[in-house]
Parts: sequence; C-alpha cells; structure tokens
Amino acid sequence: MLNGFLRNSKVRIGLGVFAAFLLLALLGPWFVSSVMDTTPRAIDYDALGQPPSANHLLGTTLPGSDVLAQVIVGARGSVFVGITSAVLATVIAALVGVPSGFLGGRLDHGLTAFTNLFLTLPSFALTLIIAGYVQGAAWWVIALIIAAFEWPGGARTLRSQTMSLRGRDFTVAMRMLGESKTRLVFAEVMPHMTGIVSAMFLRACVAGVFAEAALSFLGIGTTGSVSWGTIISEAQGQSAILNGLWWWFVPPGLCIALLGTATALVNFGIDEISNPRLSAANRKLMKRFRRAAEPEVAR
Amino acid sequence: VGCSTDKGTGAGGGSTGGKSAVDTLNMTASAAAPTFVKNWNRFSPADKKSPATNLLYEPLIRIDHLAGKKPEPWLAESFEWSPDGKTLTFKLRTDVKWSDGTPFTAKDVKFTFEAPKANPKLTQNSLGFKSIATPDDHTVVVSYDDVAYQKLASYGDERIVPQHIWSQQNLETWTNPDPIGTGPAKLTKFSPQQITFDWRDDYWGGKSKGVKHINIKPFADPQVGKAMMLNGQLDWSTMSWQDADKQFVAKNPATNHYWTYPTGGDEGLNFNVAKPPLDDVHVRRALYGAVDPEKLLKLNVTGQSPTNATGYDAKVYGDLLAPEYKDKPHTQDLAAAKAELAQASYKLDANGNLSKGGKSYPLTMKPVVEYSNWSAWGLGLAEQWRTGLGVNVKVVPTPEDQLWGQMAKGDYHIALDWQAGGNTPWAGYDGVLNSANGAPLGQEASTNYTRWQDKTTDDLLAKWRVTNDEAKQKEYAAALQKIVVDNVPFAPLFTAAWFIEVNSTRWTGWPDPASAEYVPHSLLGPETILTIQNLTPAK
Amino acid sequence: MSIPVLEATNLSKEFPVHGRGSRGTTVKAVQNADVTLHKGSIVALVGESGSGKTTVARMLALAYPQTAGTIRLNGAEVSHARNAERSYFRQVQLIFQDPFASLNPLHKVRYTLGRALRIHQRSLRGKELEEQTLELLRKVNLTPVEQFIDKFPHELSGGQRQRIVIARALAVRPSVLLGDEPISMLDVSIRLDILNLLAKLRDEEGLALLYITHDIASARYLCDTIQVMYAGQMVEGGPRDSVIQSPKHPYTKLLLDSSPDPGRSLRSGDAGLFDVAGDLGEPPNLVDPPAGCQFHPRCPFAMDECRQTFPERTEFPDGQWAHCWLHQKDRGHVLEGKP
Amino acid sequence: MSEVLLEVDGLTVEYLSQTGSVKACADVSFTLHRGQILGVAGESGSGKSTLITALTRLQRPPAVTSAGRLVYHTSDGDKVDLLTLSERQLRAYRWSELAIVLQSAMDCLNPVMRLGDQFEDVLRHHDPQLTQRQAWERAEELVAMVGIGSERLRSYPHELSGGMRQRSLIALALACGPDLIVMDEPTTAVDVVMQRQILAQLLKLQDQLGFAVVFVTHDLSLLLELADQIAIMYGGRVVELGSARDICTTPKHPYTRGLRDSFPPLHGELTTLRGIPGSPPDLRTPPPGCAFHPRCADRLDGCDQRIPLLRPVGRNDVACLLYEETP
Amino acid sequence: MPGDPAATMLRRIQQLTGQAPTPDQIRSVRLFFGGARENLPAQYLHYLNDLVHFRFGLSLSEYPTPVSDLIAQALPWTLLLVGTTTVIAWIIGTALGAYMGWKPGSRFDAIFAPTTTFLHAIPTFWLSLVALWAFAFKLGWFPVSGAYDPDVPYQINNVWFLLSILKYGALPALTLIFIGFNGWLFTMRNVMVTTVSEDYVLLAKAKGLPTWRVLFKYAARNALLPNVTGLALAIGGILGGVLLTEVVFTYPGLGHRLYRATVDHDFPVMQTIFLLITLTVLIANLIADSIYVLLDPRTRDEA
Ligand SMILES: Nc1ncnc2c1ncn2[C@@H]1O[C@H](COP(=O)(O)OP(=O)(O)OP(=O)(O)O)[C@@H](O)[C@H]1O
Ligand SMILES: Nc1ncnc2c1ncn2[C@@H]1O[C@H](COP(=O)(O)OP(=O)(O)OP(=O)(O)O)[C@@H](O)[C@H]1O
Ligand SMILES: [Mg+2]
Ligand SMILES: [Mg+2]
Repeated sequence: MLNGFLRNSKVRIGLGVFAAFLLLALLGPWFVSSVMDTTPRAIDYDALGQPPSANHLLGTTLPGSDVLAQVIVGARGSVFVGITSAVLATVIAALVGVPSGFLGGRLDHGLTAFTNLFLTLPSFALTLIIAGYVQGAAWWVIALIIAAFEWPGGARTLRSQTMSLRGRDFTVAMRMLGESKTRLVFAEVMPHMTGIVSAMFLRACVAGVFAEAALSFLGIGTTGSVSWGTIISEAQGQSAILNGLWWWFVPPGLCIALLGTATALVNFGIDEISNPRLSAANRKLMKRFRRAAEPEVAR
Repeated sequence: VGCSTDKGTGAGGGSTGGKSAVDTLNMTASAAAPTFVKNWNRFSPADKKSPATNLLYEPLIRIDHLAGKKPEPWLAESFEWSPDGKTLTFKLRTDVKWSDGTPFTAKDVKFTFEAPKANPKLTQNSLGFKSIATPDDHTVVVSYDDVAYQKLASYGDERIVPQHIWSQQNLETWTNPDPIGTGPAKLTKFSPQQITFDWRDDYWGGKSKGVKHINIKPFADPQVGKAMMLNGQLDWSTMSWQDADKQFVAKNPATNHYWTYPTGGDEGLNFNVAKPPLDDVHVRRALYGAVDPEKLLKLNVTGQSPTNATGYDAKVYGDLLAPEYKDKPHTQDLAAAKAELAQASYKLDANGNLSKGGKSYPLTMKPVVEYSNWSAWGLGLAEQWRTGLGVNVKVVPTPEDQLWGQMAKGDYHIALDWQAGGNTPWAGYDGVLNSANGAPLGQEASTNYTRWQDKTTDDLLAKWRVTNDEAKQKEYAAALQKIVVDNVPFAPLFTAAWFIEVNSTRWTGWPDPASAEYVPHSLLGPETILTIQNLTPAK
Repeated sequence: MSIPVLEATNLSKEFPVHGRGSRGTTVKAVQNADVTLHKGSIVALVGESGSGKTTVARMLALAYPQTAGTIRLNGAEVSHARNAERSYFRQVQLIFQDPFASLNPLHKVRYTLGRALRIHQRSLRGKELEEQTLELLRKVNLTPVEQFIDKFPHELSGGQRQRIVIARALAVRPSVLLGDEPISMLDVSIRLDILNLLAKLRDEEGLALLYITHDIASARYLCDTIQVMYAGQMVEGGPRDSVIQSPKHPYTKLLLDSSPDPGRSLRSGDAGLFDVAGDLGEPPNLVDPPAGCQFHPRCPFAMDECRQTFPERTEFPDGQWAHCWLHQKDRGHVLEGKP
Repeated sequence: MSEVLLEVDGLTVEYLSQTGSVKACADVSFTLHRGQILGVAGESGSGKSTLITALTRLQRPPAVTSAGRLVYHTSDGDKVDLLTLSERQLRAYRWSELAIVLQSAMDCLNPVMRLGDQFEDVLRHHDPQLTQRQAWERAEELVAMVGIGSERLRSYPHELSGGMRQRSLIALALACGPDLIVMDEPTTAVDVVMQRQILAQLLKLQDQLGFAVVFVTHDLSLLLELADQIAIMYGGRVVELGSARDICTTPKHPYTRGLRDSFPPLHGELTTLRGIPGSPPDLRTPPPGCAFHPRCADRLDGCDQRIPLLRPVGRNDVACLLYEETP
Repeated sequence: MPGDPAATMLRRIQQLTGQAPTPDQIRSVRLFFGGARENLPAQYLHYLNDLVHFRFGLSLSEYPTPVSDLIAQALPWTLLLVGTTTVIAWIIGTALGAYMGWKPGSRFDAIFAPTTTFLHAIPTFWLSLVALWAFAFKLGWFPVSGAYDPDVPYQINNVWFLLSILKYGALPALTLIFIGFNGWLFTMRNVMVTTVSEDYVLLAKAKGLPTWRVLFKYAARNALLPNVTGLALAIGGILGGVLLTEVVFTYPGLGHRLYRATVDHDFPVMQTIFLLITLTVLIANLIADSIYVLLDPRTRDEA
C-alpha cells in the first residue's frame, strides 16, 4: 500500500515540494547566514526597495532587507507554525476520534457531541477573535489556537474510520482470538489509518500555514519572527502595493500557494489510490486509450 | 458620464463635477477608519467619535505651535493670570453666536468645564481647577488651589459646547446627532462614508475666501488614503507618508505638497533605567552614541529630521534651548560610544549580550508593530547596534494595544516613543522626567515610562511650574536639558512632526512651512479653521 | 449420544432499528433457535439470504449478546464476562465468509498466526513459535510451508487466504469451528479444496463444525446433519440424507427444488428447474413478521393454524424433525405430491 | 432457430494500464442464433464481464476492443459490424435491438428516479410518438410480465426488494422488444428461490418473444439447466463451446471437466470431489502457452509454449493440445 | 489582557499629531476606564446575560451605537458579496467540474486539473492584495476601497447608486469567485468521475439515450448531491475567506466589522457577529439536510 502510495506521481511531486519546504524551514536560516551571508533583517542602505537584481535575487524591501532571505527564513516561521498546529490538531483528533470510534457507547456520544460543537463553529472567525485576545502572542500560542479549531474534522474522519475498522472482519477475527483492546487499536486499527492521518496532517499543516499567514496579515499573529504572513503584512503596511513593489509581496504568497498545491496533490494522490476510478482518469492512459480506440472507429 | 449631474444632489458631487465651480474641499479629519459613526458628544465615553469636531466647536484660546506654543486669544478675547498665579480670568468675545442663533456666553464655558466633574463616566478634562465663576455673561474666572501657569495651555484643547442644548441631554448616551457649535461648520449631510459641512454665513470669524462645502472622508488604511490623495479625491490630509517626495510630490511637484511641521518634541528611545543593564548610564550613552539617525531616516523617509539630544525642537522653542545643544542634531560617534561601553560596569559577552557578575542581560527593543516607520527604524537601530557596538538587541514589534501598557508597567528595555511633547515646554519634560509621573517596576506609571527618578530633576520641574518669569524658566530649562543630555533617560532621534499632504489642484492658499503663521493640520482646532478659511479656488 | 461440545437452546436475537419514526421497533433476526454441535461432526445451517444464519453464528461466537436463550459449552453455561470470553474463544472459533477481509493486509502470515498462537500460550517464543506456526500451515496443506510464512495476504490467492484464516482459528486448538459461508467468496474451482480440508479436520482432529451456507448441495457434500432456517426460525433439521431425500417442511422442499442440480437436466423425466408457474413469493419483513409460521404467506398448504401459532417440533424416527403444522395435523403426505 | 443473429469473430479486449495492457478477452469467436440461449461460464476474472460489455460496446476506459468483428444480423437481413459504428449510429441499435441486464440491480437503477420514470425515459426516447400516459401504461404491462404490481412504478429503487429490482431490470430490458439480451450474472445477488422464479419468468418470456440471450455466470450447474449452448472461459479465452448436454456429459477440456466436478450433486451418489488444484491465473502476468497448464492434470510438453486454438472435437469446440496431438 | 480601547485610540491620534499624551490625559483615560467599566470577565458574563435576553448591547468602540445598528449596517453588504459570489462560484465550479468529470483525462481536464489545484491553494487575502495592486492601483480599473460611491446619494432607488455598488463590488467579488469556484470544481469533478462509472449511468448509455440526457439526468444529477450539501456546509469557511477579502478591500461588511471589533476589543460586536455567523452555519446545515432529503429519495423516511 505504501508502495502504491509512493508510485503515484501526484503524491511524489507533492511530497517532494513539501519536503523541499521542510528542508527550507530547517536549513533556511543556516543557508541565509552562512551561504548568503546575511540576515533577513540586514539592511542594505544602497538598495532600499529595489526590484530584483543580481545582488538581491528577489529585490529588497523598502527598509532594505533582502526579500529572498526573508522568504527563506520566513519558511521556518510559517512551516513551523503549520507543523506544530498540525501535530497538535492530529494528536487531539486521534485522542478524541479513535477512542470515540473504538469504544463507542456513552463515551462516543459525549465525544461526538463535543466534536460536532467545534465543527459547527466558524473556525476562522473564532481563531481571529481568540488571537485578537492574545494579540502579539508567541508563535506556538498561535499554533495552539489554530490547532484548537483544526482538529474536529480530523476527529470525525478518524472516528468513522475507526468505527469501520473496528467492525472489519480482520479486527473482529483478532478480537475473537482474545486479543486485548490496546493491541487491537495499535496493531490492527491504527496502521490502516496512516494514510488518512498523514493526509490529515498535511491538510492541517497547510491550514495552519494559511491561518498563520492570515492572522499575521491582519496584524494579530506572531510578531518579532519572520513568516510569510508577516512579510506580506509588512509589505502591505509599507505601501508596497501602492508603490508596486510586487517583488516584496508576491514571493511569499506564491510560496504559500505552492505549499498548498503540494498538499492538495498528495491528497489527490491518496484519493486516487483509495478510489481507483479517479486514477483511471489519468491523462497519459487516456491518450493511449484514445489512440487504441481510434482505429476501431476508423474502420 | 454625461448624466453625471443626475448622480447626486447638493454638495455631494464636489470631486466628480469636473466643470462646476470649485467650492468644495475634500479632506480627512481622523485617524484611519473605513467609516464614520455619528457621535459628536465630546464627553461620551466612546473611543470612536465623529471627525472634525474642531470645525464645530472651538476652544477659548489657540496655541501658536509655531511660536514656542504661545497661547493666543480665540473665543476668549483676552486671558490673564492673577499675580499669585492662582486665578485665571477669561474675557469672552461678544460677537459669537451658536449656529442656532443663540449667543455664546460664560454659562456655556462653565457648563463645558464642569460637566465631566459631575459624572465620572464622562470623558474628563485636564484643567484641574478648583472652581469657576461667571461674574458676567462674558467673563469667566477660574480659580486654582495652587500656582497653575502651566494649566493655561490646556484650555487650547477644551472646546466649548452649548449649555442650552447639552444640559438637556444624558451625556453618557447622547450622540449629538445635530451638532450646534460656534465653529464655522454646519452639518448638512452624514453618511458613514462621507460627512458634508457647509461654511456658516454668520461665523464670528468671518466668511471664507472660497470654501463653501467641506467633505470629510474616511480612509480605511493609509494605503487607501494615499491613493485618494494621488487621484485627487482628497485635497488635504494628514498622514505620515513614507518616501512622499518620490511617491507623491514627484508625481506632480506643482500641486502635490508634503510638509512636516515640528510639534516641539521628539521621537526617540525610552530607556527603561530601572532595568539592568540600562541602569548604567554608560550603557545608555553608548547605545545612543552608536545611533545614526540620518541613516535610519533613509529606511523610512517621512520628512522628519534628526533632532538634538535634549528632545526640544529648536525651531519651536528657540531661546529656551540652551545654546550648546541648539542646532546640534545628534550624530553617530562610534568611537565615543565604544569608549562609553568600555566604561560600563556591564561587559559584552560572546553572544552580544551585556553581562555582569556572570549574569547576562539580553536586550530587547519594542517598536509599535502598526507604525511602519517605527518598525523599520527599530530594525535599523538593532542593525546599527549590532554592527557598531556588537551589541545584540532583539526587536519585538508589539501591537500598540499592548505596548503602552507594557511600557507603563516597565515591561520593556528600549522602546520608541514620543518625548518632550506637550502644549508647553514644561509639560514636555514634566511628563517624561517627573518621578511623580513614574512608578516602580510592575506598577503603572502615567507617562514617565523611563522611570527616571531624580530629586534635582523633580525640584527643577517644580520651580519651573510655579514661575511666570521667562528668565527663570530658561534657567530651569537649561538645567534640565543638561540632565537629559548627560544621563540619557531617553534618546531623542527625530523631531516629532505633523505630517501634512496637500493636493493644490483645486485649492490654493496653503501656508508654506517657510512662512506659515499656523500649522495647516486638520486635527488642530483653530488651525484647521484658519487654514480652510484662507483657501482660494485655483484658477 | 455423548454430551454436545456446544449447545444453544432457544436462542433469539432482536436488533433495534435505527432511523426516523422507528423508535422502539426491532428486527427479529433469530427466534428460538436450537443448535447442537457434537465432537467430530458437522452441522450445516442452510437458508436463504437474511434468514439469520450469520446472526446465529455470531451469537455462538459471542460477538453479539443473545436477546434470549442459553449457550452451553461442554455443558456449562457461557457468560459474557471478559475473562470468560477469553477461555471461550480458546474453544470456539469463527471462520469468516470473506478471506479477503478477514486478514489484516498489513500483517504477514507469520504475524497473524504468531499472535494467534501467543495469545493463548504467552510464553511461546522464537524457534518454538516458528515451529508451531509451520505446523499450522502444514495442517491446512499450505506447502511448502517456508514459502508461505513470510507472505502478505495480497500475495496469496483466495483459497490460500481462506486456509490461513482456518489456520489462525486452529492456532488456539479449538474444539468447535463456526464457518460462516467459508467458501462463498471463493472461486468455484477451489471451493471443494476448502470443503475437503474441513472434512479432514473433522476426521483427524475431531473438530465440531457448524457449516453455514445457502448452497444446499455443498451442505450435503460436507455435513452430517442439516438444519434449515427460514426468516429467523429453524424450520427443519436432521440427518443430511433424510432431509434431502424427504424434506418434511414445505420450505425445505422449495429450497431443494430451486437449487440447480447438474444431474437433474440429464435425468429426463424430472421437471426442469424452471418449470414453475406462478409466484413463489418473497421472504417476510423481519421488522414486522407475519404471525405464526413465517412461511405461511408463501406456503401452498397454509392452513388457519399456520397463520396463528408457530407449530411445535415434530420428531421423526431417524432423528429428523420439523416445525410444520402439516405434521402436527397429520397431513404430512401432501408434501409427497407435486406442489 | 438456425437463423444467425450475431457472429463474434476474434474479439479481443484489452485493459490498458500504466504498466502495460491486460488481455481480458482474447480471440473470442462464436455464433449466436435467434432465440438461442448462450451461457458463458468461467471463474472470477476469466473475462466474462469484459466479453459482455464488449458485445454491447459499453466498455469503459481503459478497456479497448483491439481486434475482432461483431457482425449483427438485423431482422431485415442486413449485416452490420457493431465495432465499426460510431456512438451515434450505435444508438439506433441500443435497447431496441440489443439490451443488457447487469448483476447488481441496485446499482443499475438511478436511485433518484422513480422506477416508472426510468421506463418512461427509455420508452419515449425510442418511440417519440408515445405520450406520457401511453408510456406509463406500457411500463405497467412490462412490470406485470415479471410479476410486479403497477403501483410499484411509483417507488424509488431503494424501496423495492432485491428480487423486485432484478425483475424490473429484466422488464426494462424487454421494453423495446430487443432481439438480443445480454445478461451479466443477473441472479447472483438473489437467493436460489428468487433466482428460480426470475429465470422461470425469463424463459417464459423468451418463449413468447423469441429473443436470444447471452447469459454469463460462474455457476455452471445453473447454466446446465438453462442454456442451449455453453461457452467455458478461462484466462480470457473460450476453452470449450458446446451444447449444455454435451458440456455436462462429455466435457472435453480438462478445465471444463474440473469445473463440472466442482459442483457436488444434490441428488444421487456422493463421491469425494477434487475441484481444481491451484488458483486462476493473474491476467497481468499470464502463464505462457495455455493459461490452464499450471493447474492441468493432463498437461503435455507443449502446453506451456503454444496457445491452442478452438477447434471442433466431437460435438464440442475445444481449445486443448490433448486433442490436437491425437485427432 | 491586552490594553484598553480608549488608550489605543488616544495613541492613534498621537501618532497623527506627533505629541505624547500629557499625564493628565493619560490619567483621565485611566480614570474613565477604571471607573466606567468592569473588568473583562465580569463584562463578559454581563454580556452573556444580555445575549440570552436578546439584548445585544452597545458597541464599546463606537459607544453608544447599538451593536444591532452596526450589524444592520454591515450585514447587507456581506450578504450581497457572499450571496452572489458563492452562487456564481458554485455554478461555475459545478458546471466545469461536471464537464471535466464526464470526460476525465480529456485535454480540458488535463489542463484545468492542475491549474485549479494551484488556484485553490492561493490564500484569498493574498490574491485580493495582488488584484488590488494590479487592477485598482496599477490599472485603475476599479476603486480601491469601499462598497459604493460616497458622492452618490445613499438611496436604494438611485440607479447610480446601484451602479456604483456594482463597480465597487466587482473586484472583491471577482477575486472571491476566482478562488471559490475551484473547490466546487474539484469535488464535482471527482464525484462525477465516480458517478460516471456507476452502473446506472452505463445502463442509461446502453438504453441508447442521447449523451446530454445521460449527462444531466443520470450522471450530473446524482453527482450534484455532495456539492449541494457542501454548499451549505462551506458557509462557515466561505465567511472566513470573505472576512479577509473584506479587510483587504475595506468592504464595509460583517467580516470587516468583525476584524475591526477584534482589533478594537469591542466585545459586544465581536460576540454578536460570532453568534450570527454560528447561527448562519447552523441554519445552513439544517437547510442542507432538508435539501438533501428533497433531492435524494433514499434519505426520505420510508414510513
Ligand atoms: N447488526 C444488525 N443490526 C440490525 N439488523 C441486523 C444486523 N445484523 C443482521 N440483521 C438483520 O437480521 C436478519 C438476519 O441477518 P443475517 O445476516 O443473520 O442473515 P444471513 O442468513 O446470514 O444472510 P446472508 O445469507 O445474506 O448472509 C436480516 O434481516 C438482517 O437485516
Ligand atoms: N478496469 C480494469 N482495469 C484493468 N484490468 C481490469 C479492469 N477490469 C477488469 N480487469 C481485468 O480483466 C480481467 C477480466 O475481468 P472481468 O471483470 O471480465 O472478469 P469476470 O469473468 O467478469 O469476473 P467476475 O466473475 O469476478 O465478475 C480480470 O482479470 C481483471 O484483472
Ligand atoms: Mg450471512
Ligand atoms: Mg463479472
């Protein structure tokens, strides 16, 4: 199954891009300080608000910082918030969804009601409001807030998956051998959810990046550290739009979009694996199909 | 397009009616806000109120910001201190009428000043008087417990409202929907996106030279405001405009103007002297010495210039400024700064932190995240300290909502702030230096955020407060200036300024900084009226 | 006869129905069913889809609690307490219909069988475990055993998987196997293999086996005793040949007549499978079953009694029995004629 | 009875995939006469459904018919090769000449349309003159033929029992009086009693209306009772073709023999049956030569090299080397 | 808790006038806050109590304007923007998706699938910014902010006013549609691909029905179901996107109001808007359920 997963070209491209960003987040600051020999806040007084040039590949901001350096370092700010919120959201989702689905009964009722409550809350509005309360919080607080509204969807899928896996013949069979509940959960049920959980994780991760960017853009996200959202926000605050300093606010937005696309690709790939009809709609295959089908009509 | 005359009625079409005679001024009169609310109740405990109150209501006196903050008559013909400095007598103009025709009298003044005293839920004034008497309809006598020369300037901020209307209302909840004032403006139209005033024919100050209608426009954020200035939707606005020379003036130098008028004080750094390592004067001097304000300005060109080390602006205060500081804008002196740092009891460690006794004291610096110029300068400052002294200062842009609270409590090391500003020079220093305005770390200081505590300073301020003698005032001011320069409780960087942009395509007659008699700023009461009154349509 | 290994009497099961406007209603999936399994013999349970066969098997496997009735293992009543269940599972094992679904695709054969062995023999490790695993594979004729032990389920064919499933059940050395249509998902050509394997286990290991199927021909092939179920009720039972040669219940007869038989078309003279006229009816709705004998709406011989009460059990000399009013009323002979 | 309806000649269907193609039907040839019932039996994956969809040109991507001819003899004596028709031309034959019944009735009926509407839809499309009323009346007649009350036309598919759905599908197939109905395991989802009832009705109608049937199932014992001719498929090829009686009594191909012996008898003597050892081939990696040779007890030397052709042996057509070596 | 609204306001004026507040000013603001208002939790409890009695209270930052007035002012704009864009985006997305899913792997599908994946991943606020920069600032085709021309009388029966609404709303609406339709397109396409391979579609084809009839009556009709419920369920998410767009375009809708209330700590407004959004989502869910029942007979009660 994992093999099929990695053989899917969409998954491969998506994961590749995602990994690239992850690498950027991990090594970015090092790269900027050692290779580019600068910092995202270093000021080049000779190039204030300059368009891309040989010295500054992506140009500079109005206060003379290198946009490329900012985007690279900002990857960490964005991706870390994304990943932290995704980890938290996934863990909460698992802690709520799996027991709820596996044990059933009153516990399930309670947890489901809890999940549904969160599910109907308009999450971004609430995130905004709460972030507003704790304005200017550290990045992990933002991640926590985002996670708090990201988990219910995941919990619901995990619950229904667990429920279906709990009733699947192989789990029932192991139960009828006398296998313990913990082992059933960890050895029989959970391994089947790696796909779902990883898709969920990726989705939550991007949702986290999105939310962080949106909050930063509104000026109520993290402050101090550089993230793609703060770059856009600063650009907006310093009239980059009015003055057409597109190189300042376009790259971080593209990065977010790219990351989002990568995740979407992985998820489509997973969809295709779980629903072969979708993968049959593969373009290459359809080309061959049409070529093969043509002579038949021509005759 | 041909039907544009059908588009609206009344004065609305000002900016679009290309051919019609110019009689409407389009301006802003508020901080950035996307829409207006209707609330001209100046006592109402609301945060957001309707703009342009100062076109409707007027104060007794006008502060001449271009001449050392000298008080000038406005609704009051004259004002006079008793010899002991405890009684202030205003003689009111007799030709002033409210826009509903009722004459303006001392009753109105008394009401205005006393109303908030009766109800703590209303917005309070800062006049601090003991009692008010109105011997006749045009005389107001204000008594103080103590010598109160410095209070006079505050009357420039207190705009008088009509007693015969306001006393009928519950001032806590009333929104004053149909404002009646002494000012030249009469409300003709209100919509959340535009307020229109007409110039009163019976205004005591006289007719205007051309402006018949005034449109007050909101702008959601500075970008939008700038765009409106650029495309002629606005004639007059007051925003700090980064790089305005290039972005605005250069687009049409004949009509686009961007002016900065000094307010008298400065924008600079608050050093929290109660927190190590800033308790060491050498550290403060070193940090100040390493700053190059000239260079910082490049990061966010606002039209301001570097100021001297006292914080007082030379143009505004002239003689009050001791000659040794006058005309000496602060410049970077790395050698001296390094020497100071070497003298400090704190030593620089490998991480760029100052440390003493094995304990390291990493520094942070907090600019307001919303003020883009301060954010940019904050980063520039950190860069200069890093490259110049090797000191690492972490920049933590903080929302304005929080920063002032943190500063009041002393939860900061270095922060950008205004200093030495106020309606009098004394007030400028008293606010930031008087220990009475400070508080221990953790408690809320009212304005002395640097927590500068010094007996001599307090004594000097006290003496200055109670004297009306100019020579003495100068003497105290000079002594205080020396204290500031030597001890650097705060580090003045730039002249604080009023930012004004004008698009003179339609209106001319704007005061020029070179020859101005008043500051053409839309938030400065009588100055606003004077400015508008003297505008003439461009040919 | 010796005491039965597993005996269930008066077993009933009702499922609550979910959905709007159906609060409180139930599906009467099984009503008063008796099942008796003896060492070394195979009982077949046949009946059409939805007649409650799986429900019986699952109750016997303690997957559901029964609504009523008792289950006795070696004469002792079975409880649903957790520990009791464990020791019960050591004796009774269920084989699922679908060998594709009942093996966890993520685990190798080694793991699946190893776990099954270790759950009940905790100290089993290393070489010994391996040896026992191989032994299991040998028992179900998966040779060469070394080749199979490290395979994933997807690398095995359906028949091979079903053998693994059986091996897993055998790992705990049970005395009873419950096979719920264990061959219906397999290719026709390999079904017999599994049936032969089950027969071998009965003969060699003395297992008692409940073989559930809707294919009466395969039931005849494998079992010793047949029980016929209809709409939740046991309608007939007895030694296989008696039931098939002379069905005593009209439903059994209908079932037999409807089952394709490769021999029939060759025996000229027999009526063809499709020479029926008229409607054969449909099974009842178990949420609101007809009163009395559930079969009466479809029964050509239905009488008034049939519509009111479920008939008592009529025993026949050779161990055959049926629940049918015809016998209670001594009209059994009408079954001999053409319906 | 001897009038030819459909000639299938060398029909080959492939499933394309990223890694290559799977020949799910290879070189299938047979002739179907009017009013005849041809049964096709074989194990799962032997290509039965593929054959059915190819016969009706309903295969979905990635299946392509890569070779062969499908000559259909219309009632007025014309011959058309269905494979050369465009989708639009083909529409003229669909349902009025050529109808299909699939295995799972639930999936074949549009869940959000009333049963009657689905009848009306097809009736009025093929006969535009028909009014809505007439169409509805015709639908009532049709469902009555399979023993369903006319009030059921107002029901949605999910409100019908499985047997009813299956029967209404058969009624639907008869709507336009086709000459050929292909059926892909139409009764595996229902139990034996219902199966018997449905097929009995089918046979009765076939008697009346005279359409031909291609009937696909894996249940050989059923075909033996139902079909006139039986084709046995294995690994995508027809390995034996003959009358039902001959297939039952004298199967020639070892697979046919094995398959026949996989059904224990209901009556008569019981002997231990073997089935067929091994498992069916995976068509993605078909064994060389005869696909059955790995499981064949009578395997010869050449079996793993040469694919035997279908040729007459006795009264049957068999594809097996056994009969080529010793004619 | 972060600072008080009045102090913030004071500072904002200071930023404009460049003057530090005097101790007196600061003291009076403090006094006013200490005296006039309870602490936050008490304020909140008080507010909740009012809410239960359908008293939404007065706005703090625009005191004493009733919250209901502010919302009544903002709501029509959001309804207009969300309503039109969602419907248009939904129709475009669903129609294109149905077409793509009908012929999966076609050239159209192959070009559109990756494009929409990318478009869908673009943050709305960023695209809004770029659109604002390109079309409002650079090209000057659209106004940069607001919902209508302030120089035109604010009257619903004035043609110019209505036209100005169109002109001012065009850019935010186009942005929202541009991003919004991709989501619908994808679900529709995927469901359609699955539906097209359902047996009943195959059978419809076998019946010789014309292609368009099969497409609409059999495939799209059934594939539509998830998108119909999705529409209602997505309301919560859509509001999030609209909120940011309204902020960027300073469109005076509910989202913008919420944002400002958040920044200004105007709790009554925040809570009321939040309540409103939650109610909307709940109602939307209810509607979705009923529509689903209407469209899919399988979910109807059999009794
Ligand atoms: N968990 C359940 N909840 C509700 N009803 C159930 C449940 N399981 C089974 N039933 C109902 O009980 C009846 C008997 O079902 P069961 O599965 O036992 O039949 P079966 O004889 O095994 O049928 P098949 O041959 O199709 O496997 C059916 O009507 C079914 O709908
Ligand atoms: N969509 C597909 N893509 C690739 N291969 C396919 C596809 N559908 C079927 N096949 C292959 O074609 C072969 C024949 O399939 P087909 O469905 O015709 O078999 P069948 O005889 O109808 O089987 P069953 O009895 O299970 O219905 C199978 O081996 C399968 O692997
Ligand atoms: Mg069953
Ligand atoms: Mg098939």
